[in-house]
Formats: sequence, structure tokens, C-alpha cells
Amino acid sequence: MTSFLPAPGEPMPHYVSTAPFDPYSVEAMTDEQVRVNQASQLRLMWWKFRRHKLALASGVFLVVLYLMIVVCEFLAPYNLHTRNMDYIYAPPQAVHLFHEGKFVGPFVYGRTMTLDMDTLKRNYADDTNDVQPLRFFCRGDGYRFWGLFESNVHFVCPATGGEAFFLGTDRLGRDVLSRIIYGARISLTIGLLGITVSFVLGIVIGGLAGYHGGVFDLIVQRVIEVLQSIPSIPLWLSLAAIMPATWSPIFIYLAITIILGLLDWTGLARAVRSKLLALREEDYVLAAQLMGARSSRIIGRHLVPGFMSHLIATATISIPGMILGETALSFLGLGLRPPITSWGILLTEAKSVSVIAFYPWLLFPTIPVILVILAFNFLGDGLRDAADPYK
Amino acid sequence: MLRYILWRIAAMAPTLLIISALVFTIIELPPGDYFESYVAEIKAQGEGVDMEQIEALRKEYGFDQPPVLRYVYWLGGMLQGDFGYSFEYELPVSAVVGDRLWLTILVSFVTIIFTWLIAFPIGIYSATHQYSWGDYGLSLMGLIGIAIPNFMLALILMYFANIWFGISIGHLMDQKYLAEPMSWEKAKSILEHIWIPVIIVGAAGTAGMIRRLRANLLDELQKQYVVTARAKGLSPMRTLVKYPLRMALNFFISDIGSILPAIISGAEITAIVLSLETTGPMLIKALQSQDMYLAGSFLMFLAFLTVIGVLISDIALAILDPRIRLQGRSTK
Amino acid sequence: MTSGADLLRVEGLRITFSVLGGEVQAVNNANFRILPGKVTALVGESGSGKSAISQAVMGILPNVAKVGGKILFNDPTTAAKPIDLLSLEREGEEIRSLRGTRISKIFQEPMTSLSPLHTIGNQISEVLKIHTDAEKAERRARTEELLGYVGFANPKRAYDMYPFELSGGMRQRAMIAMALICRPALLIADEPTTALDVTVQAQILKLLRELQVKLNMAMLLITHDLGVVANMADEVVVIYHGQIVEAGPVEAIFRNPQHPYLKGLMAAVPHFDMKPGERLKALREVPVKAGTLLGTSAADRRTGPDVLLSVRNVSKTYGTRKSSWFGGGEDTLHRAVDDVSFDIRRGECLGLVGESGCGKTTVSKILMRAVTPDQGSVIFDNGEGSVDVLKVQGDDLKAMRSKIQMVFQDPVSSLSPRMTVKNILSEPLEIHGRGTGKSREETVRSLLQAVGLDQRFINRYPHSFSGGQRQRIGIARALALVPELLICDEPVSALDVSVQAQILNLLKDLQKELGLTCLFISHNLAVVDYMADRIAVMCAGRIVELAPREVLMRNPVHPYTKSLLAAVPYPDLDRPLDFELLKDSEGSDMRRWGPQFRDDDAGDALIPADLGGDHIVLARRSVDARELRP
Amino acid sequence: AAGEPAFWEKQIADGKLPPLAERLPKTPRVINVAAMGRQPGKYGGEVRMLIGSAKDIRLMTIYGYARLVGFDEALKIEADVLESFETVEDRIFTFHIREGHKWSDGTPLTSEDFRYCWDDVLNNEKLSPAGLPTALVMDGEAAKFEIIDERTVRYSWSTPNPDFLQKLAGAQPMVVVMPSTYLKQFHEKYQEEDKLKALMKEERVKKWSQLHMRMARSYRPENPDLPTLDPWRNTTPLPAEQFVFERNPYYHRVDENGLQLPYIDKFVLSVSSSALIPAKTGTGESDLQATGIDFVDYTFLKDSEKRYPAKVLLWKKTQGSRLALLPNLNCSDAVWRALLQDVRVRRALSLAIDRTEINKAVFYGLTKESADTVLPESPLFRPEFANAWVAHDPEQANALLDEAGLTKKDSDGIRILSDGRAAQIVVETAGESTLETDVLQLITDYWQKVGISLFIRTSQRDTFRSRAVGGEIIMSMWFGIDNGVPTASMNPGQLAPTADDQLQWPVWGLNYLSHGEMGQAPDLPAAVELTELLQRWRHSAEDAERTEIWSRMLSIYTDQVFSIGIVNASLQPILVAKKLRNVPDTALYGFDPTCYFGVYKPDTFWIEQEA
Ligand SMILES: Nc1ncnc2c1ncn2[C@@H]1O[C@H](COP(=O)(O)OP(=O)(O)OP(=O)(O)O)[C@@H](O)[C@H]1O
Ligand SMILES: Nc1ncnc2c1ncn2[C@@H]1O[C@H](COP(=O)(O)OP(=O)(O)OP(=O)(O)O)[C@@H](O)[C@H]1O
Ligand SMILES: [Mg+2]
Ligand SMILES: [Mg+2]
Repeated sequence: MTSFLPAPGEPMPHYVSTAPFDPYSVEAMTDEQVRVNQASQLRLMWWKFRRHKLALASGVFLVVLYLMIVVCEFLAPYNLHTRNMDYIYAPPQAVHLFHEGKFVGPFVYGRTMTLDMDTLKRNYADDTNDVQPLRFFCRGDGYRFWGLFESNVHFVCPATGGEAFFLGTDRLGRDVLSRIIYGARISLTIGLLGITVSFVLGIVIGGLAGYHGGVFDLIVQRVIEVLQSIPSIPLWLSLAAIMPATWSPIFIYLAITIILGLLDWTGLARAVRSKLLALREEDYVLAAQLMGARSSRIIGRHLVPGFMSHLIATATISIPGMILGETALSFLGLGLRPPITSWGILLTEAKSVSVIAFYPWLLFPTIPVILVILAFNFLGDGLRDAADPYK
Repeated sequence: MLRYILWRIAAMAPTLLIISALVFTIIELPPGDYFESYVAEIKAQGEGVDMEQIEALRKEYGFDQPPVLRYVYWLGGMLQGDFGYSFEYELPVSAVVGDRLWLTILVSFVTIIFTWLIAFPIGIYSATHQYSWGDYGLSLMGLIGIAIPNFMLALILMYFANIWFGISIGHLMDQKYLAEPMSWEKAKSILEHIWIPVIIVGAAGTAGMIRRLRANLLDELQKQYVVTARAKGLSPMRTLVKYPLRMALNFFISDIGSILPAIISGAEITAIVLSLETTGPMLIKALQSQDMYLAGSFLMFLAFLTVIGVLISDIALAILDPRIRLQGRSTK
Repeated sequence: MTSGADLLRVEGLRITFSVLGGEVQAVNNANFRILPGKVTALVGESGSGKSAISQAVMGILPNVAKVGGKILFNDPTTAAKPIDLLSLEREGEEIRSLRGTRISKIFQEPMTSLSPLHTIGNQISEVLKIHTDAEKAERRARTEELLGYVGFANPKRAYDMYPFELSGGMRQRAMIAMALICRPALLIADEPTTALDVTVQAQILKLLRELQVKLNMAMLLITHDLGVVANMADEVVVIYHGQIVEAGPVEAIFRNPQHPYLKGLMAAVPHFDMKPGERLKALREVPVKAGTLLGTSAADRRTGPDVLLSVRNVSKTYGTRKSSWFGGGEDTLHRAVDDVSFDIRRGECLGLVGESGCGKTTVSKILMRAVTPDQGSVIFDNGEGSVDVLKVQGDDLKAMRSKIQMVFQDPVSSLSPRMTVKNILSEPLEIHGRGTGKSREETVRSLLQAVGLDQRFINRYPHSFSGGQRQRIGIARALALVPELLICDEPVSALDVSVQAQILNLLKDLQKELGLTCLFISHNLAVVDYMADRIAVMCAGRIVELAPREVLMRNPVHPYTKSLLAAVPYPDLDRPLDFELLKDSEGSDMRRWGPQFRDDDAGDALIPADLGGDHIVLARRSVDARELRP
Repeated sequence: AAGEPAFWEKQIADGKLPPLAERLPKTPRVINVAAMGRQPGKYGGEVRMLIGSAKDIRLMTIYGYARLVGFDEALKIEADVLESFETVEDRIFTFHIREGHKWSDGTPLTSEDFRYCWDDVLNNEKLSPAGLPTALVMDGEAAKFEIIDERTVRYSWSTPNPDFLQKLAGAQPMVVVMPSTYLKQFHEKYQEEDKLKALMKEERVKKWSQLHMRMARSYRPENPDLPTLDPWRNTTPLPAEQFVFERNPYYHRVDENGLQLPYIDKFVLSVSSSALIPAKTGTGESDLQATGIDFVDYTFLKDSEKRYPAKVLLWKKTQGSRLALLPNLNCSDAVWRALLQDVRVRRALSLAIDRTEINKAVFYGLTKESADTVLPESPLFRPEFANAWVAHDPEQANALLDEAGLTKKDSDGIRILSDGRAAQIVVETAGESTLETDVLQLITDYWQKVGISLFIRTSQRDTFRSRAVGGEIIMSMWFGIDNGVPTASMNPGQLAPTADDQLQWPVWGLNYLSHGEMGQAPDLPAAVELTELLQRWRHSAEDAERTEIWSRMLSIYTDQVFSIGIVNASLQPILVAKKLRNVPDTALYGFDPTCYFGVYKPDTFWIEQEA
């Protein structure tokens, strides 16, 4: 279109557009717009979330992981407690596809162990003549699936009579990979319980204190102060000492996690409170009040969303603390005990310098921990963006 | 404001009182007492003990009296600056703690500074360069830092620091400097050692801080007042620091109260693994052996730090945000 | 060099916003120019892209926006060639050295545009800090001086105040001060005076004029107030739906409007000579099917006592901080509302006008129980028994909340930033349990239609709307519950006259059909004149005059009322504001009022004097009513 | 002078210290180093050692091993600090002090020091509120103490007291002599009240008895001023993270060349967390290390030989069993108590264990599968003790359990108890290392095969004793008898219920310990017999009789399987710096009776200085 503008500095002509004018005209909506127009807020958020590929991938990864912990008996090549006394501290075994240039499918070489009596080290050597093809959907260690029915089908097993330790074995000859797979069960569930408890408490209490202020806030603040003053380790020690001896270790651990959750809300509550102290002065809060909204609604619908990013970040960042929380407990001799295992336990088993020096494969459990933490964080990022109106 | 501060300080007294009662309960909670664990420890080493001697000691220290009375004595003592007696060391608590307190505070402060120095720039960078490679990379590093348990990080760092740099394993300094007064050499040795605990203890906090700072900043960066600041011609950095960062600091400041105690207690495991000359291992040991006055006084010290921290945090919050400072007065 | 003569030249500007589900074309091929020292007014419908253009000039469009075209800026102080502002690096050195000093902007929404954590003095003087080498003390002095110019009674105190302590108009003036402090070559004023009463507005316009002359400052004036345009502009550009439909010298535009949109606009302006019952001519008339739309029948509304709400002797004092923080308790007190009494009658519309910062918003908030007064009572009686608004609790309170609703003065901050329009509008219905999910969505859609908003917007967040659109969301929300009393605090200030007409008509219809009672706060006297049955005039926390509309308009008694009426700008080139004359009128300066209206220390308190015929004026006890008559 | 350690040169030159001849007793104890099969050494050097807590400075008292009388390497009692001693019927003990023997501060050691200890400390109610140590009381009769002359004292009883010398020779010796000259200043009888008050204030204690106790503690030498007779004396006051022990200038032993022992000038003990000790040891931070490192660290330590000039030795531990399961015969659960008191059950549990596999998996096959009994190194050893019920025989185990009435099994194959519960045993362990839990996991599997399920619970060590006494513990994992290399003249108390920390019968032990006031007397015939045998031993003065009693007790103990031993003769790695000489390559390692290094005379260790 040509410009009606006069040359610079020249007087302005009177320009009138000749385009047709209809005050009632509206642009036709594209299909996309119609869809957006009818969608609910959740759906909108899902659409926005979908655009964040990494978050999506993380979400899928986590879903798969959680599905996996349901069937870990099947996925793990060995049982949690299967030992092989002939393969103590065996390093990871590589999976090969070609033997002497010929394709034979996935297989591992058999191994021979020699014990060096001078240094008391076990040395393992691949026996390249002993090809042990892996079996899939095969029969191996028997287990009781979810304590319900007997089975012995595994996704992958070593050749009959052979062994395959993809991530090596520990000091009792137990398969590290299988233990990692089993460990996920505890690590991915119990810790999250603690987070949930502390989050709910933190948001509710902090929200009420920040929104209402006054005497309630005063009391909550003092309670928080008191709770924050008690460091967790003495608490663990005392709690562990008074837990009835007859409770099973997993139950005790569960109880401690929940109690910790019950005590851990303070930091979050303070953050929520101080943020709300500021936010509650906003006009939109007043508007909601004048509509007759109850505090729960104002906190839940108006204030907390404004704080969502922080909450998501805090949640994702406290996940490692919860997954690994037991390592600190175990370190003090209070954590989970065999026969149960978790990633934290697997890691505490590697608590001497000699492991780092000689058996570094026992550090493998850090990898799933890192992956899970990354996944949760990227998922959190995606959620944050989905909830962000400015995106 | 002044009145508020005075009032807050006055409110600390009852809080501390309640805390002291709680602390006492927590220490009392586990069955048995110091003498019990003392006997156990001695016996575990195959030595013999004279139970009657122990009984006599128990009387000596008033363990035949009801806990409430002992609590009152302890509290009374503390008010007079007497923090009680360590059974384990058979010395007054104040004598036992000695240098450890200063080293603890040193480590904690260095850690806090380290955390901030790293977390703030990275957090800001991550927020302003969301989804850039830098954002991903730095986040990744921080997250890996928290994904590895402290004790393991400690072992790994310690081991490789020894292998690669020849730094002696563990501790805050070469042990030959332990008994010596401060000197250039000693300071150097401390510097050589302190980075390991600082990195380990700081790792978790740093990552947490980066992520939360980033999240909070991302929320603020879009606000209209940021646009206004840009429209004034303020440079992006200055804009960020003066406006959104200050807003985003809310969460950070509200948490100041627990930073120091969190670092001190978060460092406990690390301190044990690294055998640092800080209060952490001593506290844990005291708790385990039920050396109750030692443990109790430590805990009260931590509590005191917390309470002071919360006070500072409340005041800082009021300075930071006038809406909080003038709450209840301005609008209602 | 010919091109040197245009200060700003916008050529083929295109702005699109990408939103979920597609793109919004906000500006489409806009061309205009601004001459140095001259004023170009940009008028147009709400949401037509005016603010977007101004943002493009400043380079502060949000990330989701895409821009095309050219914006050439030719700084008269430098001899260099014109710079294309769009080609500059987004946050680069070059553009930053222009922002704030050479080009500055008065933002449309002053509340959110100011940081709540910093005093306004700090925020204003910061501009000096960035662009000049002035020392701290000097910066403060210059800031205070300017605050005085823009009408702050006590600039020293104002310097240390936080935005949330200021009234809407005061924030706007702070914003203006911020834009002017570095004496820019080009000032973009986006609705600079919407929150100001006419006297202050006149004062500001005068100030702008002076600067324009003295500093050769050019101005891009974005406004809906054709009166202001007529008084200020040299050239006018009319924009509709992102497209420029008419442009030309102000003379041509006013005397010879051509485009149907502009004609409609002119026709929609409310004026003082309207006959009772005459309707405004909106560009688009939306028939209100009030009954069905809002789901309540009006019949049962008409019963009940005559007075719906009665306000007696309410006062509200704000403590002001001393600038030092350890100042302890000796705050100075500021009376925001001072012994105010009035009634709102069932079915009427009471207009409330007055000086900016005189306490109108505070009064309205007291009625809503958003602010607790120091003393006084507010009784609400809709026939189901009277309730003391200030004391009611629990379910009664909730019930009352559904009957009194408010349209906030600042539309942005009163909308939850993280809720979509749909959620915002259906929230009151949810709270009070009205309807089902489906029926609520229906209601939301009809509300949107009623206030003239596109259905397409239903899933957008508040920040992606233009000022006027947001204001309409606020109105729609207040209407959702079909309240009995609606308090409107500047409900149409951000709307162009045509949409304003549409909204005003809507309110009128509702009033008629539903018996809606209304407290209407506005600075636009013509609008108040159109809407109100009775009008109350406030000054410095007190009601100085209250009378039926025609009486007040024809026969104002109080000197403040008179000066208000004198300061109204008319959209008529032949009735320009006489700035010189205005300076001499009394305005809100009490010292220049006649002695009968003055509250001297003589202990002779002011009381409302009844002049008969519902006409009340605040005067000395000892003065006879007849003396007050002019 | 020749033979003067360079360490003291300056002090002697300054006149602060008399020359060697005046410092040594007239008849020093001459250690013929060469005759021990070692190399006579040279003075000098410093040995670094790591300890887990400040309390471990007591190790120096144990390592130093200067006792009135002490064990030689063959565990025979010989005079050490004493010039000589005479015994009559194990009843009358006469001690002769070396002439000119001095405490480490130069004050002479005389019978006054014995008297002070006897009269003013042991028999002082405030200082010894619990009365005389048990070894000084025989059947209720306190010893008779006489001073014969300045250098001779005598202790006597009317019946034999075989424990007396043993106690004096122990790792933690009974104290009967104290540096009276130094200590009198802390005694109310000898010190003026206000001075005493001042001292109490200085030391921040409330009672003079506390003051005295603290200043006089010799086992854990926390008081650097306390004169000692040990080869090294502490110079660092508490609290500290590093303790320096330096040579005692008045030490009473010399080598065959007339050099005053010890050869080594200084021991530097650094406190480190116990978890770090292996790592630090493996990085060359210790010159002589045994505590804090365990068999599992061997590989790592061995590997460090490549980098640091050190070698790792393996000594044999003296414990009767490295790990033993102790069924609590006094547990409060009546059903379990009855079962555990049934010898068939104990035997079955023992038979069910595959010790060979445990040995192989956890100990590289280097230990010996054995019942909890004495080691072959003991003259009392007999193969049948070691082999009692240790064969891996699940069939017999099953049969025994069936016999014991546990015939019913549930669907998982776990036996059902008489009250219908499944046979689940919670085994508690202090679990300081993973060793215990690893072995327990293996045992879990073995027991599973005989229908017993095992649960592992780790608990704090300090509550063990009280919970065991309270009957809360059904079974625990601990180590076996402390002293696996006893001689007949050593007290066999560890085989009978004599203490409340014997987790297999804590209540019976408590009864014995409290002279029948607390707990319950054993009612199980075998346990009763053990108690009676112990009584006989205490009253016998004949070696032959004692040997017979020992055999009988060992036989009962192992046949009855009162503790289920797993393996013994496990190995203790000892890290020794290459430059450190005279450390035996193989030896027995244990607190009791070899006092860790003690009986191997660390004062004869020396450091080869590089040229
Ligand atoms: N961030 C955004 N995202 C999406 N759409 C936007 C955004 N900002 C503005 N818009 C849309 O662009 C159009 C023009 O907005 P603009 O603010 O320029 O209007 P305006 O002319 O200033 O109106 P008013 O007079 O009401 O302030 C409007 O339809 C608005 O909904
Ligand atoms: N929170 C507060 N703290 C202190 N003073 C306040 C506060 N809110 C309002 N005020 C003061 O009260 C007076 C009245 O304010 P109010 O908002 O009622 O004015 P208004 O009549 O609505 O003005 P405008 O037309 O400009 O919106 C002003 O002087 C303002 O400075
Ligand atoms: Mg606009
Ligand atoms: Mg207002």
C-alpha cells in the first residue's frame, strides 16, 4: 500500500481511507482459534506444555519409570537377593553382538575369576571362547509378583548356566543392575510422600498466615521458628530410638519420612507467607474479597498461582533431598535396612574410598538419581511455562 | 519500625524457652543415658567397667533426679552462661567446644558466600537466558551436584584431591597445624582444605537457589514495571537488579533465618566424613553417646542462630517490601 | 535536508502478536509522522493498536510481538541521519540512550507501571541518574520541583511515598513527571489524563503546552478525550482496527470528518446539552436482553425503602510515614475522607466527581467494606432488612457482597494475572454458586458480548488486552452477579467515546430494566452528566456540594464546583480552554474560596447547608443559605 | 654421654634433666632385643598414628604396656616395673620395687606410692565410692596390705586369689600404685582447703574427689602433668585433635647395648573420624596403624604399598569367634525363651549355617570355620571344641528342629511356633560395618532352608545391654569370647554367666555381677554347671586343676552351643611404615590378653633413618 504521508516537513493532507467499513465486522476465526476458544484452561495448559519438548520427554520418561517399578521383578535379570559367590565384585560385563566377526545376537563372554592372594583382589578375565548368548522373555529366578502369584519370567536372562552382570556385582555377588531396578520402588515413592506432606502443610499454613496476618501469623511464625530451630539429625536420632522395635524397617522409614515431612514445611511456609504478605495487597485480591470469595479460594486461586513458579522449583529441587534423604539416615545407621533396598541404600553401601578406587561401578546408582532429578526439573520447567500467562 | 524490632526481640525470649524445653525433650527421648552408652562403648572395646562406679557418677551428675529438675538446672545454668558439663570430655562444654565453633562459623560463612557468589549470577543468567545452552548446562551442573549424596561427593573429592593435588585426606588443615596458633602456613593449609567441604555443602544449596531464583525471576521479568524501567533507558542488568531481582528476593530473604542453621546441620554428615574440626561431628557424637549437656548446648546455640536469623529475615523483609512494612496501616 | 523536518516518521508499521491458536494483527500498515514541537493525536477505538504503536516506537513490545515497517527518528539535537528505531538492537546502547531522555512515554496504566517496592521519588529521579550527571541532592530537588508542577500539593512528602499510597490520579501524575523529567524531544503520552479531574487535567495540559513551546517538545498524544484532542493537537490520526482510516490537520478532522468511523466517533461524544432520556449514539449498539442475559427478573427489585444505602459521617485517616524508618509512632495524619454523609436512593445513579486524590476511591471502598473507616456508619437496606455494612459477618456478609459490586479504577491490577478471562468472569458466579459449569460459560459469553468484547478473547490472560478491553472485563465481572448497587470507579476512562457510549447505554438500560442503583465516579463531567440523577462533588475529603444533575450543572454554588465546570475541555475547536483564565480560578485552593466556604481556625465548623430542592452545599454554620446563592 | 638419646641433649645441657645414669633405676630391666629375634635399634624418630576419638589415647597405655607385672609373648607373667615378686599359694604377693626407679617427673617410686593408693585412694569413700576393685576382694575378704620397707609391699588373702596378678597384667590394669608426691596436692587430707578450692576452680569441678579422679587417671592419660611409668607420656592437654606423646626420660627398660628404651622419641596421635582412618592410613598418613582399619580395608591398604613406603601385615585376632550369634536365653518372649534354652534348637541353628561359604565370600577363605572357642594358639585348645556343631548339615538341623517340636510349617516353609506365630527371629546387630549385615543376609538364606526366617535389625550399641537385660532382644550378632588364647591361669569367667553384657544370658550375668541382688540365678543345668566350675577355678591354686576346669567349661560351652560361632582366627591388617623396625610379621592381635602391640614391646620398635 502506498503511503499518504507527505514529504517530511510538508503540511499534512487530509487523508481518508477508502477501505470498506463495517463496524460489526469481525474477522473470521480460524479452526485453531475456535478450538482455543472452546478449550478449558487445563487443556490450554496442556497445549502449551506440549510445546516444551524436553519437558514432554521428561514427563514420558517419568511415566515409563513409574510403570517400570510396577514390574521390576520382570525387568530385573536377577532377584533382589540373588547372590553369586563366584562373582563377587565382578566388574560390568559388556554386551557384544559379533563374535569373531560373526553376528550372533546379543551375548556376553564367560568369565574366569582368579583371586590374588597377595592383594586379596579378585581379577576377572573374559574368556573369549565362551560365548553366552542372552535370552529374552526367559525363565530365571523365581519370584512372587507383588506377593500374588509365582512366576519366573524375566525380560532378559543370561545363558543357561552362565551369568550376565551388565553393571557388575557387589560384595555379595549381587547384580547391581537388578538392585537398581528394585531400588527404584522405594526411591520413587516414599520420598515423594514426604514432599507431598510438607508441601500441603507449607502452602496451607503459610498461605493462611500470609493472607490473614495478625495473631494467627504471629503464632505460626513462632511455631516455625521453633521447628526450624530443631535440626533434623537429632530428631532422627531420637525418633529412631523411640520407634518400636517391632515395626518393620520400611514402616519405620515411612514413619520417619512422614514425620520429617510434618516438620519440613516451615521453610516453604515462610516463603509462601512472605510472598502472600506482599501479594495480598494487590487489587485483584481485594476484588476477589469483594466478590465474597473465602480465604481458601483467594489463596488457592489467586495468590498461590502467582507463586507457582517458586513452588514448582522448590518441589523439583527437594526431590533429590527426599530420594537421597535416606543416605544421611543410613549413614547414621538409621535408614532402611536389608532386605529392602533403595538407591540411597545402594549408594551408602559405597561409602568407602576403596569402592571409588577399586569398584567404581558401585556408584552407578547415582545415574538413575541424576536422570530422575533432571527429568523432574525439566518437567517442572514445562509446567511452569504452561502456567505462565506471558508465554 | 524501631518499636517493631524491639517487640520482636522481646518475643524471642518465650520462643527460646519453648525451644529449650523441646531440645531437652529430644535429648531425653532416647532410652538410656550417657553412662549407659559409655559402658556400652567401653565394653565394645573389650574393656571392663565397674558398674558401681558408674552408679556413683550417675548420682554425682544428678541423673537420679527427675528430668524436670535437671531441665531447670540446665536452663538456669545457661542463663548464667554455664552451658553444662560434657561427660565425654569431662570438661565444661565451653571448654570442649573451643576452636570448633569458630571453624564451624568460618566454614559456614565461606559456604554461604560461595553459594551466593555462584547462585546469584547463574540464577540471573538462567532466567534471562531461559533455555539457552548456558541455562541448560549450568542447571545440569547444579542438579548433578545435588543428585550425588554429600558423603559420596566428599569421598570422591577427597580421594581425587589427594591423588591429583596431594592434599591430605579430610580435615580442615594438615593435622600438624592443629595445635599451632594461626600462621601464614596454617591459613594456607586451611585454604587448601576448605574448598572441599564448601563445595560439598554448598552444592545442594547452590542448585536449589539457582532454580528458585530463576523461577522467581522468570515470573517478574514480564511485569509492567520492568517495561517502565526499560522505557527509562535503564540498562538490562541494572533494571534486573533494581526491580525484578528485588521482587524475586522475597523468597530468599524469608529464608535467611534458616540458612545458617541449615548449612551447619547440612554440613554434619560431610563434616563426619571429612572429619572436620567443626562442631558437626562433635554434636552427632554427643547425641549418639547422649552426652546431653554438650548436645543440648549445641542445639540451643543453633536455635539461637535460627531465632536471630528469623529476626533478621523479618526485618529484611520489611526493608525489602514496603507493602509488608506498612501492612495493616496503609490499606485497612 | 528535507527529511530533517519530521521528528518521527512511521512508515508501513505492522505489529502482530502471536497468541495460542494463531496471530493477532494489532497494527496493519500504519503511517504517520510527528513534527518537531507539534502534537500529533492518535485516536481510535479501544484495542485498535494505539498502545502497541507507542510501544513499538519505544522498542518495548513484549516478546510475543512481531514488528515490521520503519520508524524513523530524527533527533533534532544531533545532526545525524534519521535512525530507524526498529533496526536497533533490542536492548542495545543506542536505543537506551534515546529512551527516557529523547523519547519518553507516559504509560496508560500508572499503577502497574510503577514498581511497588520503590518510592515514586526514587523511580522518577532514577531517570536523571541514568541520563545526567546530576548529584543526588540535585536530582531530588529537580524531582520535587516537577512533582510540584504536576500538581502534588506536598512534593516533599510525595517524593517518599509508595505508589500504592497514592490515588489513581496521583500515580498518573507521577508517571507524567517521570516522562518529563529529562525534557524529551518526543513525548508519547498514552492516555495521560484519564485519571485526572478536569482542573488538574487542565493544569497538566498547560504544563505540556509550555514545555512544548519552551523546549520544542513534540508529542504523540493518545487519547479518547476528543476535548483534549481539540485543545492540544496539531495533527490527528484516526486508527481503527489497526488501520489508519483518516489523518490530517486538526482543523480538517474536526470540521470535516469524512470516514464513517470518525463521524460515528464524533457523534458518540456525550455533551452537556443532551435532553433527558436522550441516548448516546454508539457505533455499535448491542441490544441488551438484560433479563435473560443476566438471569434475574427485575420485578422484585423495585420494592423496598427509598434509600438503598445511607452513609453517615464516615472519616478515614491515613498515617503517613516520616521519611526515616526509626521514627517511631509520631506519624503525621492525612485525612482522606472527612465526615462524609450521603444517601443513595434506590434505582438512582449518584455521580461522584471531584479533585484527584480527594478520597473518592476511598469512599467507595468504605462502602464495599474494603477499607475500614475510623468512624461513621454505612447502612444498606434493600428491603430485606437493613444491614450495617461495617459490622455484618458470615453468611450475611457474603450475601451482601453479591448485592454490592464494584468496578475498580485500575483495571489491570484488579484482574488476577494468572486467570483467563473466562475464569475471571465466571468466578463470582462460582463463589455464589450460581448456575452450572455450562450455564456459567453461557453467561460469560453473553457478558463479553454485552461489553463489546470479542468471544475469541475468552481464553486469553488479562495482560494481553488493551487498556480499554481490560476495563470492560472489569465491568463485565461486576455485572456478572447482577448486583443491586454498582459502584463504578472511573469505569469508562480508558474507553474511546464510541465504546464508552455503548457501555454507558448498557448501564442505563440495566438501570432501567433491573432497577440497578449506581454510584458513578468519574472525572468526565459530560459522562456524569449523562449518567447521574444527582451529583456529589468532593474536594479534600469532603462533599462540598450535592445536588440534582441539572441544578448542579446550571447553578453550581460552591467555588470548587464552578472551577470544575470551567475546566471542561470541549471537543470543539471553537471553545478552546483558556489556560490563563483557569490559572486565576479558585480550583481546589481553599485559600482562594470565598470566606463562607472556608474552614478557618475560627472554630466555626463547616456544615452542609440545605439550599432546598435537594441542593446541599458545604458552608459555614453561621452563613445564611441565601448568602450562598450567586 | 654414650647411650644418651639426642632428644634430651638440650635439657641435659641446660641442667633440666640429669644424665641417663641418674635417671635409670639401679637395676634397669634389660631387654635383650637380639634374643627376641629382633634387631637392637637406634634412638629417634616420630611415629604418627590415627585414632578415632580423643579417648583413644588410652591406646598408648596399652601399647606401652609397662605394668608392675606383665605377660611375655608366651603369656607368662613376669616382673616388669617391679624388680621381682613372690607368691605364696596364690595368696600372698610380695612386691619388690627397683632401687632408684623414678616416675616420669623424676620423683622416686617407693612403697609410699602403694600406700597412698591403698589408704588414701582405694579405701577412701569419696574417691572410691564403689569400694575396692573386685580383684582385691576374695569371697568378701579385702586384701591385707603391708609395707615391708621402703621398696617392698605385700598383699595377702586367706584363700587363693588367682585374679590378682592377671588383673595387674591386664590391658586395662588394676591400679595399686600412684604418684603420691604429685597427687597429694589434690587430696583433701594433704592439701590446704583454700589451695584445693583454687585448684578446683581452675579445673572447673565442684568436688575435690572429682579433681583427684581427673588428675589421677592413668589409663587414659589426659593429664599431661601426671607422672607415669610408661615408655611415653602425653604432653597435650584436652581438648585437642592431636596428641603428642614423648619418651619418658626415667623409663626403666634398657636394651642389651645399654640404650634406654623406648627407641622412638615421639608418638603423634591425630584424631580422625573412624570412617576416614582407612583412607588416611592408605594415603601414608600413619606409620603404625591397627585400630580403625579392618580386614575389608586390606585390598585398599595393600594397594597403597605401591605408593607409600609401608607394608601391610596380617595378624591373627584373638577373639574366640569373629562373629557369633548369641541366642538370648533370657529373652522375655516365653516361647522363644523355651526354644532357645533347648539345646537342640541351638545346635540346629548352628548346623544350618554354611560356614565355608561365609568364609569364602566374606573372608577370602582366610579364616577358620569354628565354634566360639579358644584358638589353636591356646594351650587349652582341642579340635573337638572348634568342631562342635559347625558342620553344614541342614538335614540334621531339620531333624533337630522337628524333634524340638517345631514340626508344622506355613505355606512359605517357615516353621510354626507353639502359639501359632511363624518362626521369625529378629537378629540385632550394632552394624557398624556391613560385615555383620552381609553375613546375616547369608545366614538368612541358610535358615530359610530349615524353616526359620531371620530379620536383621540394627540398633544403637548403647541400648543393647539394657534391652538384652530387659529381654527385648531374641538374638544378637556380636563377636565371640574376648580372649581366644587363654592360659589356665586366666579367669574363665567369659564362659559362664558373669556379666550383664553377655548377650546370651544377660539376666543371669547380672545376677552374678550384683552378687544375687538383681537379675535371676541361672536355672539351666549346663549354665549352672559353668557357674560352679568358675567358682572352683577361683579357689584353686593348682595349674593342673585349672586346666581341667577350663577344659570342662570349654567342652560344655561348645557342646551346648551357648554362642553360635561362625569363623575365628580372622585377620587384622596392621600397617607399618617401611622404616619402622622390629614389628613382628605375624602375631596375635587382641585387647585381651596381648594388649594389641603391648606384649610385643613397642618400646623396642625403632626407626631406620635414611642416610
Ligand atoms: N501481549 C499481547 N498478546 C496478545 N495480544 C495483545 C497483546 N497486547 C495487546 N494485544 C492485542 O492487540 C490489540 C491492540 O492493543 P493496544 O493495547 O495497542 O490497544 P489500544 O489501542 O491501546 O487500546 P486502548 O485504547 O483500549 O488502550 C488488542 O486487540 C489487544 O487485545
Ligand atoms: N494506602 C494509603 N496510604 C496512605 N495514603 C493513602 C492510601 N490510599 C490512599 N491514600 C491517600 O488518600 C487520599 C485519597 O485517595 P483516593 O484514592 O480515595 O483518591 P481519589 O479521589 O480516588 O483520587 P483519583 O481520582 O486520583 O483516583 C490520597 O491523598 C491518597 O494519597
Ligand atoms: Mg492502550
Ligand atoms: Mg481514585
